[in-house]
Formats: sequence, structure tokens, C-alpha cells
Amino acid sequence: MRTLFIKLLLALSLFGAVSASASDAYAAREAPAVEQKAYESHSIGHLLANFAKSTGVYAILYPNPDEMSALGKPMSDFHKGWGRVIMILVAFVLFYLAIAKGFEPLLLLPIGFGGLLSNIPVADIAGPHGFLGVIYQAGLANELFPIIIFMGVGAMTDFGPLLSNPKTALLGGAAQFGIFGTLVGAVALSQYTGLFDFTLQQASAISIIGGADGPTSIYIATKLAPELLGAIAVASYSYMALVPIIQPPIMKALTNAKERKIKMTTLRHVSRMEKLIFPILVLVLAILVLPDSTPLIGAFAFGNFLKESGVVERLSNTLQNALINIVTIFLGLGVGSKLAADQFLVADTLAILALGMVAFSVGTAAGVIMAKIMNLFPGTKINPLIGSAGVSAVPMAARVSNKVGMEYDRNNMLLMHAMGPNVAGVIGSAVAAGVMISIFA
Amino acid sequence: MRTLFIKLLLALSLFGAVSASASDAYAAREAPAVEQKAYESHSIGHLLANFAKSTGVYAILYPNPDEMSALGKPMSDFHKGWGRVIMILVAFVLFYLAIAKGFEPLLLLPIGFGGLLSNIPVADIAGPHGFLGVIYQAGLANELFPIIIFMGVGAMTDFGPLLSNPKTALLGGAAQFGIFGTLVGAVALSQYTGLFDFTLQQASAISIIGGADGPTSIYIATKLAPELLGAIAVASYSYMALVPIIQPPIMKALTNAKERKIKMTTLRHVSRMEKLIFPILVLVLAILVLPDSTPLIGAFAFGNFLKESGVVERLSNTLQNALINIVTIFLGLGVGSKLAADQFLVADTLAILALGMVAFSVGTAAGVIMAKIMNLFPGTKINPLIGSAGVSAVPMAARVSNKVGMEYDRNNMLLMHAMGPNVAGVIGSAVAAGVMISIFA
Amino acid sequence: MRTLFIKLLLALSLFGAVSASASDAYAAREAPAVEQKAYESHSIGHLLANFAKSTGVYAILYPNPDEMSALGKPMSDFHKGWGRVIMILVAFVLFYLAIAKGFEPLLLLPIGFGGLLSNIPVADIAGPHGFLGVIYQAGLANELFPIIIFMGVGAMTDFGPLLSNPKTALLGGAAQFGIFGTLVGAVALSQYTGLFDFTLQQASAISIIGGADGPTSIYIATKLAPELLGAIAVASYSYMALVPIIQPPIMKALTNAKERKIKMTTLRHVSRMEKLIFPILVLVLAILVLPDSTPLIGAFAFGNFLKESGVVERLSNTLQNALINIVTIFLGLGVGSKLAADQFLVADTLAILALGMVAFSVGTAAGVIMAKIMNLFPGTKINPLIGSAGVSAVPMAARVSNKVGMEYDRNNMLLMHAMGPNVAGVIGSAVAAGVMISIFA
Amino acid sequence: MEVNLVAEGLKFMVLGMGIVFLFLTLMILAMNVMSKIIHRYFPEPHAAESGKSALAAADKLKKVAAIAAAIHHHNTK
Amino acid sequence: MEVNLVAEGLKFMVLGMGIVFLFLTLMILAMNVMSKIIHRYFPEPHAAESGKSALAAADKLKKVAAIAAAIHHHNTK
Amino acid sequence: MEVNLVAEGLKFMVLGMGIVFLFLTLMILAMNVMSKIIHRYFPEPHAAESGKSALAAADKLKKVAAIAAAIHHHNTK
Ligand code: NA
Ligand code: NA
Ligand code: NA
Repeated sequence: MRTLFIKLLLALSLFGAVSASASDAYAAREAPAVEQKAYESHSIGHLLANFAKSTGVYAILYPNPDEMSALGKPMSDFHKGWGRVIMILVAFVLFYLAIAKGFEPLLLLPIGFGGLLSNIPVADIAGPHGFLGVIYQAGLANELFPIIIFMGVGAMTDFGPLLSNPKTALLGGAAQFGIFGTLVGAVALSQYTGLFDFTLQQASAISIIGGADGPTSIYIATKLAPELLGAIAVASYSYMALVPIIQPPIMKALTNAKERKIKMTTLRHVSRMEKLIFPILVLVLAILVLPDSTPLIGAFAFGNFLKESGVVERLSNTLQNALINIVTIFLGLGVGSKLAADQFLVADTLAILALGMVAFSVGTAAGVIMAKIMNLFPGTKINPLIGSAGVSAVPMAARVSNKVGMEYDRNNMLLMHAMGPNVAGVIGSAVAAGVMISIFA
Repeated sequence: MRTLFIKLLLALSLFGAVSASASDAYAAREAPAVEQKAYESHSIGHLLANFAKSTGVYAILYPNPDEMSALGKPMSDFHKGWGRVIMILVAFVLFYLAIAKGFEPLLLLPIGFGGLLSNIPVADIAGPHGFLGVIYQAGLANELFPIIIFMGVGAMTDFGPLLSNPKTALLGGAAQFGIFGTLVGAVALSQYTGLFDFTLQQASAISIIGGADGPTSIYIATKLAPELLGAIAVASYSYMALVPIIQPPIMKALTNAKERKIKMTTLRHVSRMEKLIFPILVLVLAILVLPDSTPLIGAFAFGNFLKESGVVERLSNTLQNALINIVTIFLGLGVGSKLAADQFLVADTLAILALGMVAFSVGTAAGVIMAKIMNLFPGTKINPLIGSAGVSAVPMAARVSNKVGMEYDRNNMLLMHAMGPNVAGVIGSAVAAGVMISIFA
Repeated sequence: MRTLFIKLLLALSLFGAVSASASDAYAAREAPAVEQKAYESHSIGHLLANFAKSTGVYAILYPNPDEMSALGKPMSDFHKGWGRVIMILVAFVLFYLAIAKGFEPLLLLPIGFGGLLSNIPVADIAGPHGFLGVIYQAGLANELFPIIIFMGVGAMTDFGPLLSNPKTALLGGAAQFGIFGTLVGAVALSQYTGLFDFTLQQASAISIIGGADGPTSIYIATKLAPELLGAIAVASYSYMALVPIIQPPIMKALTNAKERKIKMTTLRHVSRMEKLIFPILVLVLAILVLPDSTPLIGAFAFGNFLKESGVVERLSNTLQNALINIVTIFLGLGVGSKLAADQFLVADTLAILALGMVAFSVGTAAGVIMAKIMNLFPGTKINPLIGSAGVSAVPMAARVSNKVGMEYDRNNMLLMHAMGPNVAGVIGSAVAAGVMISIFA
Repeated sequence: MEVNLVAEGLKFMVLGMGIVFLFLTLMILAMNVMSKIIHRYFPEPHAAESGKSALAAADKLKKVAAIAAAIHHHNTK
Repeated sequence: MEVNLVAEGLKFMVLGMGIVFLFLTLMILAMNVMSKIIHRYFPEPHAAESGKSALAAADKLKKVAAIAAAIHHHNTK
Repeated sequence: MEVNLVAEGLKFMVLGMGIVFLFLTLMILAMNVMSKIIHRYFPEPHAAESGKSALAAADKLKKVAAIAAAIHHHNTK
């Protein structure tokens, strides 16, 4: 079979057949390092046989027993062969979702392409000398890229809606229950089912998906469980894209018609100085209460502060455009390098995908329920539909609140009211991330 | 007191009080590395106590005896505790100056924010694994960022005014007296007062502030005295911003009414080819006379040459926009990482701030006096008000010359005439920097 | 003579003459490392003598016997002295060609300037601590920069013309004969003339110039023969710029009047989905047939796929503008750092320039002849003038086809027809590069 | 000693949610205090900047239109 | 054993050109298959997007012109 | 041996200012020589490019205005 395959390829290549014995070929492959040093002459037939064996088709059909993973560990034949094919198909599914369905294409396209490239046999693009490996080392291993993205997101964020209705920040806190509830779920799965064996670090990294915040997920995964980075990032961005599908049924199930029609009072005007001071205020609080959250909150506050200062527009524009775009490309490719079959095609990935879905759902529910609890106290009432926006997934979740609200009352514009919990959710997730860093530091 | 504080925090956190003894807590803190390896179960009270001790408030009130500085050296309790608070307030002052007073916000905002972040306890953002530390290593330790800024500044500079009146370059030379005069002052302070103990390298790095050129100061400080980088950069940019306040009294004191009203002849037209050849000419001279100045002058000439070539507009635009903006953000943050309390809150900083002020004043005076000396020779007369522009601080110093000139004669536009010494001052400072590199190489 | 020179310089510097004996000066130079540690006082005369000896003029006239090359190897006095002057003049020639003649200025200006800087004596800008050395290590030694350029080029490429007339891809294949023909030529030169002694790796790196594709040449040269990178890159971009001069005579010599007037049918409309799938299709083929070509083809396909997806316009724009411009600047400077006299002023460079010219000519001829061979088969005829576009050199070669075609028939617009083989030539060269990587891996 | 992971997870949840709410509660308090201070001591001059920029854009458009009209007028005379 | 470099070079040429043509031939086949599949199963709605965007630009210009004209009209009344 | 730092500093000043002025003096000489050579052998064709680009911008605006006017004319007919 092996010899047949080689012959077939040779025939195709129009340069005649060759009767290289498989054992010869094998020997040639075994010692490439030596060959490189002292170049030895080969017959054209030998060269063709070597070529045939350097094709991707051959590498997938007949996995090389000496091949190591990008991390330098041994791999199963499945992960060397058909596993790669499956992962390339997974990349195609991500492309389809990103392009045809509009699922967070800015990150899923680069991640998917990185995943495609990292599963190419022979080329070792995700290895230490491949360009994906170089990119990963340059900006992901040191956690720099998600921090820069956070600066850019900060420069794009408007805290006006939150400032005009501060108490909605609590909704963004409640939604973090998605994180910690999932953490319990993940360790329970490990302890009671025996199917999985997540450590506390891994469980924490997985549960942060519930924060619905891409760069935070990537930051924490890189720190606590880099071996799960690929699956966590894919789950995180996929579910963020799925927010319009995941959230509405939960929101409707937990509210009654009267609640859904609650009108919220017009937001008060927020002065320029309030917006300017706010990022510093949040950062100072983070310093006082939880310094471990300050790399994330500090980067976010930096971007927001540059924007709101109004005096460095060229830096703020660069953060929001050239810089965030460049880093997005490399972040995506670097994350994709962790979609290699041997790291992604494992049972854990299924658990991560399932737990991520749970995390989103629990977070959504917690936000809605928190709004209902707050309505039990005296004061102006909150439409519980904006509670779901507390998961973050800015600005998608806020739009979902608005859309569901308008289904029940055409004139009830909830968008700006939902932006408050939405951005508070980003801060809440960063705080939750800080708690985890603090626990495991 | 310590236990009281912890209790207070716990009460605040709504999850009940805990009676963790301080000694227990201390032990827990002592061996974090071991804890991480073999995770040990803790009671909720214990966890809360640990949390209380991981807050910034606690870290500032009760400095951790084992904590090392970002450079891995021991620190005093002051530098671990209230020193950080003072530095954070210093950062706020920089923000105020940058935003409310318009002090070089493009650099003082990122530097100030970097300073704020580098003084956060526990998080160690400026340490080798924090993102400020990563940024510093990536582009400041190897002196790449100031070089790239210099390329961008070169691409923004127009040598037309200098080319149309070459002899004004001497004014840009005289102003470098601010550098070397201050150098003498700094070593004299060290030798005769005993208050300070600057080495010749440190004194040189400080005196380069008198060059009134940000990237040159950062480049030289990184090379000769990286431990003083923060103070030198802050002084350099602050005084550049203060040029409209520092210079006019000196200019007025050294000139009489007649001199201030000298009209200068209209500048001749400069051809495209003169502008194209000029950067190469300067670079060739630097190669022949002082190759040690060529990293700075070469980068500057590169940017200017790309612009004047007229055939690579997309590269020239990128140098002037996306690239210089990106690098400015990271340069500022990286420099800010050197504003940690243990490096900035030292007596040396006061000396640096004072010497920097002297350097600016002496440079300004030397430029004005040089113009008066040149007027002693026959030929067309120079308005000595443009002499002050020789310090560089492009284009602020030239604007100051123009403004002071118009105070005495509404129709005397000195701006373009002052641009000549202004850009010559940049070259002069780079040459002075080259002399220092040459001496200490 | 040596003493005289020093005296001359000192007189010029207006600060009096000094009678430093040359032997003293020499001793001072010998031990700079020691001087730096324990600073020793020097007389002003001594300092001036030291300055005189740190000038570029002195370094060129009296090469320092202890100086090592940027690679840490010993150099001849010629390469330390006048060789540098010659290389600086070569840089000026590159500037002239780029600016006055429009030769690929986007790369030849940065490369030329890098070459100028790397030949400055004393400063060691291309050494491990100089900024060119830092840039080279950051992005060229790991082959990242040419890969990023390839992403940008992919995002700028339109495969429409190729998709509407697929068979023209064969012309882009035939032109690769320029690569492999030159490879044979290079080894023949080594084996039979004895003038050169190229290894197979070096010969392969040189012959890739025939691919007429800058980033591919740089990628392969860095991988197989980094010591030849400077000469290969300069040859590659220079000949790409010379395409309008090199190609027409060959095209005319190999065709008759009737062939040159062949009209090609209008191109069919290509649907958006065809363009979207195409990069993935090419990449999948590369995976199956020649995974070693996938770093190049993958990067190219990535850029093209982002563009054609239509959903990530901000990333695609960034690839085509800010990112490719930034990387072009650094790639050019980094390549220029390999134009140091000791690496460029060697007999090999002449051979590389000559072989590069042969490669372009053979590639052009092979493309034209392939078109004539294809016309022997039944079916619609191809104008052989578009065959020359198969060398790539996008879009210059296609424009040459169009221009020559219009010389013989004013109404025969070949431009879009020539774009097919033109972009196929890029793929063909990447495949040829993959073959070489595969052979030497 | 075997660690009961679920118990640990529950403790993390209590701790984590506690800190998140502590933080956000403090933030809400601080925001309210800040707003009051700013409105009392640094009141805004009234005209929102968003209105201003919209106005500026309209102005610019008006200017372009005026030029266009002028040239038109000149041409059709 | 001495390696005859020229012989090696010739072998590389045969191998290299063979693989290049093999690759491009497969690519041509695949492109043809792809085009057929796409035209059969995913036909385009007809209007080319280049036409569309040109149209959009013209639309925008028309709108600007209309506004300009309106203001002109208003001003000259 | 103790180094007298102030003496060293003064020497650096003499050396440094000397080199700065040496450099700038040579630069002034070179600039004058360059200007003379360029004006004699490579005289500029006269029209400054800044004028040109301003002209081009005005041209563009004129064109836009003309199109706007034409459409206006067409619409109001
Ligand atoms: Na969140
Ligand atoms: Na200066
Ligand atoms: Na090619």
C-alpha cells in the first residue's frame, strides 16, 4: 500500500516510476540532520521518492514515527494524521461561521487561519521556528497582545451610560456568577464523573469564558492553562457571537410581560470631566482593593483615559485603529497556533465548549435575576432585560437587550441603558480575573 | 492594628468576620511558591484573610519584607509603601499638566500612566514579567524606540529655513552650551557639596536634558545611566513644555529694544534637490567627523530623506503617523516604568530637576548671546530673539521667538527665521550626544 | 603621516595643537574596556588626540587592527577602510536609481540607507547592539518580516484574471525555469571555473532571484545562505525594477509579428465566491503536494482570504497599509545591514549580480516559449507576449506585456490577460522555494 | 491530604463574587461622590461638545455648498 | 565521495520544474472544478459588486450635490 | 589616583563645544557649496511644487462643484 501510493504520486509527476523500497525511504527519512551536514548525491529516483514522502498526503497517511508536536512532545498517529485533517475542517467551519454567519470575524478568521496553518504536517509552522511559533512567543507567551487589545478596547469604550446610571453596574457584577458557577461545575465534573481531570487552574481558565470578554479569556488562559488556550479562545469568541441566540430565550423565561415593558428614565447628561476622571477612579479602586487585577484594568483605563483626555487624539486614534488591528491579526494567528490537533482534539475540548455554553447562560440568567432583586428595593425600577447585558460581549449583548425590549414595546429603547451594565461587565470580568490571579499567584 | 485592619476589610466584604491570626497569615504569605505547586485547601476565613492581605491598602500599610524592586533589589519600607502613593500623586500632577496646561501631552500622558502603573504594589507591572517590563525590554533596553521616534521626527522636519540661511546653524550650536555647562555644574555639585554623588556618566546623561530633545535624552540616559531614565525623561519633556515660560525673561534680559526689532530679510527659495541632498550631507559629515553620533543622526537623516525623496510617500506617511504614534505609546509607557518610587523618590531626582532647569536656561542664554556675537561681525544682522530657538524643542522654541518678537513689533514675523536654529539645535544635540558616546564608549 | 593627520584635525578644531605620539594614542585605543571601568583623567591634548582617532576619516585611513565585523569575524584592512567608502557610494547609486529612475524605491531606499548605515566605521550600527542589528534579529533572522510582507501582498492581489483564464497559470510555471536553470549555471560556475565556490544551498538561494519575487528571495536567502542576503536582495529588487529594460528585447526576439498581434478573448466575469475559495484551494493543494511551501503560500493565502472575505475590511486595510509599510521600512533596513563591505565587496557578489540577470532573462524566455508551445495544441491561442509576465514582478511584468503588445497593435490590451500568469508566477516561485526548503530541510 | 475540589470551587465562588460586588459597590459609591463634586465645583459651561461638532460639520458642508453655488452662478451667468 | 554538483543541479531542476508544473496543473484542474461547482450551485445574483460600489459613490455624490443645490436655492431666494 | 571631576567636566565642555562648532561650521560650509553647485548645475524649473498642489486641490474642488452644479441644473430644469 505504502509503495503503491508512492508510485502513484510519481506517475502523476510525469517523470517516470521509481522502485524505491519503502525501507530505503524510511532510512533516508530517519537521519535528515546528518544529510544536511554532509550533502550526499541521490539518484533522481531517490529524490522523487523523497519528494513523495515529503508530501502532505503521505505525511497524513503514514505518520512519521519520529515527529514531535509543536511543544516537543510525542503525539499519537491520529494527531499526526487524520486529526490534522479534522482540524483543517474545523478551521473551514470557523471560516463559514465568520463569513456567512458574521460570527466575530475579526478574531475568528485569524484564529481559524492560524488553526489551519498549525495543522499542516511537515511544515511545523506552529513550532518554535515556524512563524506562528515566533508570533506566539513574541506576544502571547508574555501576555502582551491581549493587554494591547485591552488598551484599544478601552479607547473605544464610552462610560457615559454607566456614569449616568451607576447602580446598573451591579448587573455587570451579577453576570460574573457565570464565571464562578462554571468554575464549580468544572471541578465537579472532574471530581464526580471521572471523565475529565481539570486542575483548579484549568477549571478557572475555562470558567472565565463566562466573562464574555475575549482578551480577558486569552490573558487568563495564557497565565493559568496555556495548553487549553486554543479551545478557550474559540469557545469565548464563538459564544460571544452566539449571544443573540443564547440570550433571548433565557431572558424571556425569567421575566414576565410587565417587567419587559418597564420604561427607564432618560439618561442624564454626563460631563466631560466625569468621563475623564472615571478611568482613574476605577484604577485607583483596583489598586486599593485588588492590585492583581491592575494589569487588565490598568491597560483598559489607559486606553480610555487617552481617549477622554482629548489632547492626544493621534494616539487614541492609533490605539483604536492601526495598533489594535495589527495586534488583532497577530493575536488571532498566535491563538490559532494552539489549535493543533494534539492540543484541540481531546476530550477536554468538548467539556470546555459545554462549560463555556453553561457559563454564558448562567451569567445571562444571573444578570436578569439581579435586576429583579434590585427591583424589590424601593427606587426607580430597572427593566430586567438589561440585566443580560451584564455579561459584557460589548456591544452585542446590549443590542440584544434592546431588540428583545422592542419586541414587547416598539417605543422602548433600552440600548443606552443596557450599555451601562455592558461596560460594567467588562470591569467585573477583569476583577474576577484578578481574583483568580490573586489565588494562584 | 494589623488584625483590626483585616477585620475591617472582611466586614466590608459582607462575608463575615474571621479570626485569622496575623502570624498564620504571615506564614501563608512567606511560601507562595510552594503553595502554587501543591495546592492546599484553605478555610473560607483563611482565603478571606489572604485576600485582605493581597489588597493594595494592606500592601501600602504593611510593606512585605520579602518584596524586591522591579530590578530585583531590596527596597526600603518607604519605597514599598507611602512612596508609591506619592508617586501615584506625581503621576496625577503630570496628567494635570498634560491635559489642563497642554504640557507635551503626547509623551507626558503615557509616561505618567506608566509611572502610575509601575507604582502599583503586588502587581509588579514594571517587573520582568509585567507588561511594562516586557515593553521596556523590547524597545528601550536596546535603545530601538528613541531611534524610531527620531526617524519619525526626521520625516516631519523641514530643513528649508536652515538651508536658506545656513549661518543660523551656529545659534543651534551655541545653545548646546546648556548641555556642557550643566555637565560641569553636575560634577561640581558632586565634588564640592557632597549632597550628590553623580558619576561622570550620570552627569552627562543629566546634562543632555539641556539639548531640549526628548528622544536624544532618552537614548543617552538609557545608554549611560538607565537608573536615572525616569527622572531625566520627565524633566526633559516637562521643561520642553515650559519653554514659553522659561525662555522669554531670559531673552528679554539679554537684549535691548533695538536688537529685538531687527528685521530679517525674506528667506530665499530652497530647491527640492537641496532638501533632498541635505540629510545625506549631514550624515556624511557625521561619518567623517564623529561616527558615534551616526545612530541618532542616521535615523533622523533616514526619515528626512524618505520624505524629501518624494517617491515613497506611503513610507514617509507611515513614519509620521502610525509608526511614530505606536512607538510613542510604548516609549512613554516604558519610560514610565522607570518612575517606580524606589528609583524616582531619591535626592538625585531633585538635583536632576534643578540641573535640567539650569541647562535650559543656560542654553537659551547661550543662543541669544551667540547671535549678539555674530552681529559684531560685518554682514546682515540677526535678531537675537531667534538665538533662543537654538535649544531645539521644535517647534515650540521657534514660536516663542516669534511671539516675543511680535511683542515689540507687530509686523516682525520671526517664525521661519527661528526654524533654522531650531532644527540646527536638533543636529547640535545629536552631535553633543555623539561626543558623550565617544568619550564613554 | 598618521601624526600629521591628527595634527591637521586638531588645528581645524580651533583648540590648539597637541603633540600626542602615535604610540600613546595607539595604546589608549587598545584598552577601551579597561578605561570604561576605571575612569582615568586625561589631558585635554590627550582627549583631542582620542577624538581625532575616533573620527571616521581616521578610521578609514588607519583601520583599527582589533576591529571585528558585525558578525564578529576578522576583516581585511580594505573592508575596514576604503571598502566602506565604496559601499557608501554604492548606496548613493541605489538612491539615484530609486529616486531618479524609479527603481522599486519602496525597498531600494530603505535597503540602500541600511547599507549606508552599516558601513559607517566605529559606530557598528549593524552589530549585535546597533539598531540595524537589533532590527535584523527581531524580524529577519526568524524570517518573520518577509512572511508579513507576503500577507500584505496577498491582501493586495486580485486573482480574478487568473480565475477567468486558468490555463495561463502554466506560463507562470514555465518562468520558474529561470530559477532552476540558474541553479545549474551557478553550480557549473563553481565546479568548472574555480572562480567561485558556491555550495548547493548558496546556489539555490541565488537562483531564487529568478523568481522575481522580493519577499520569497529574502525568505530563502535568510534560510539557506544568510551571508549572501544583501547581494541577493539588491539583485532581486534591482532586476525587478529593470524588467521594462530586460524583457522587451527577449520577447521580441522570440516572437514573430503575427504572434505579437494575437488578440485574446475578453475575460469572463469571476464571482465573489470563486475569489473567496481560491486562496484556500491553493493552500490545500500546497498542503497535499508540498507542505514545505506552506509558510509562504499560507501567508499569501491568509492576506488574500482576509481581503476576499469582505467581512474584515479593517484588518485587510491594515495589512495593505500600516502593517506592510512598517514592515517594509524595517525589512529594508535589516536587509541593508547585510550590505557591509566585508559581506558585499566580494567576488561572489559579481557572480550573484550576473546570475540574477541570467535568471531573469531565462525566466522571461521560458515564459514566452511556453506560450508558443501551448499554441501548438488546439484551442484558443495565447499571445506569447503575456508569457514573459510569468516571472511575477507584479504588476511591472504584466505592464511590459501590455506595452510591447500595444507597440504592434494599438488596440490590443493585454494587461488583464497578463495579470493571470503574473500572479501565477508568484505561486510558482513559492512552490519552487518550497522545493528548495524540502531538499535542504 | 486529598483536596475536595468542589468545596474549593465553592469557596472561590463566595470569595470571587464577594470581591466583584465589593469592588462594584465601592465603584458606585465613588462614582456618585465624584459626580457630586464635579457638578458642584467644576460645572460644565453647558453646550455639549457633540452638538458643537455636528454644528461644525454642518458649517463645513455649508461652506462647500456656498463655493459650489458661487462657481455655478459664475458659470451659468 | 566527491559530489558532482552539476549533476545534482540538473536533478534539482528536473525535480523542481516537475513539482512546479505538477502543482500548477493540479491547481488549474481544481480551479476549473471549483468554477463549475460554484456556477452550478452558488450562482451570483448577477449585479457585479464593482458596479454596485460605483453606483453607491455616484449616489453619495448626488446626495451631496442635492444638499448643495438645496442650500444654494435657499440662499439665492 | 583621585580624578578631579570638575576638571574633567571642563575638559569635556571644551572638547564637546569644540566638536559641535566644528561640525556645524563644516555643515555650513558644505551647505553653501552644495547650494552653489545645485543652482549652477541643477537649476529648478521655477514653479514651486507647493503652488502646484494648491492648484490641484482647487481644481478638484472646481470639478466637484461643476458636477454638483450640473446635477443641480439637471434637477431644476
Ligand atoms: Na464580563
Ligand atoms: Na538641542
Ligand atoms: Na515568480
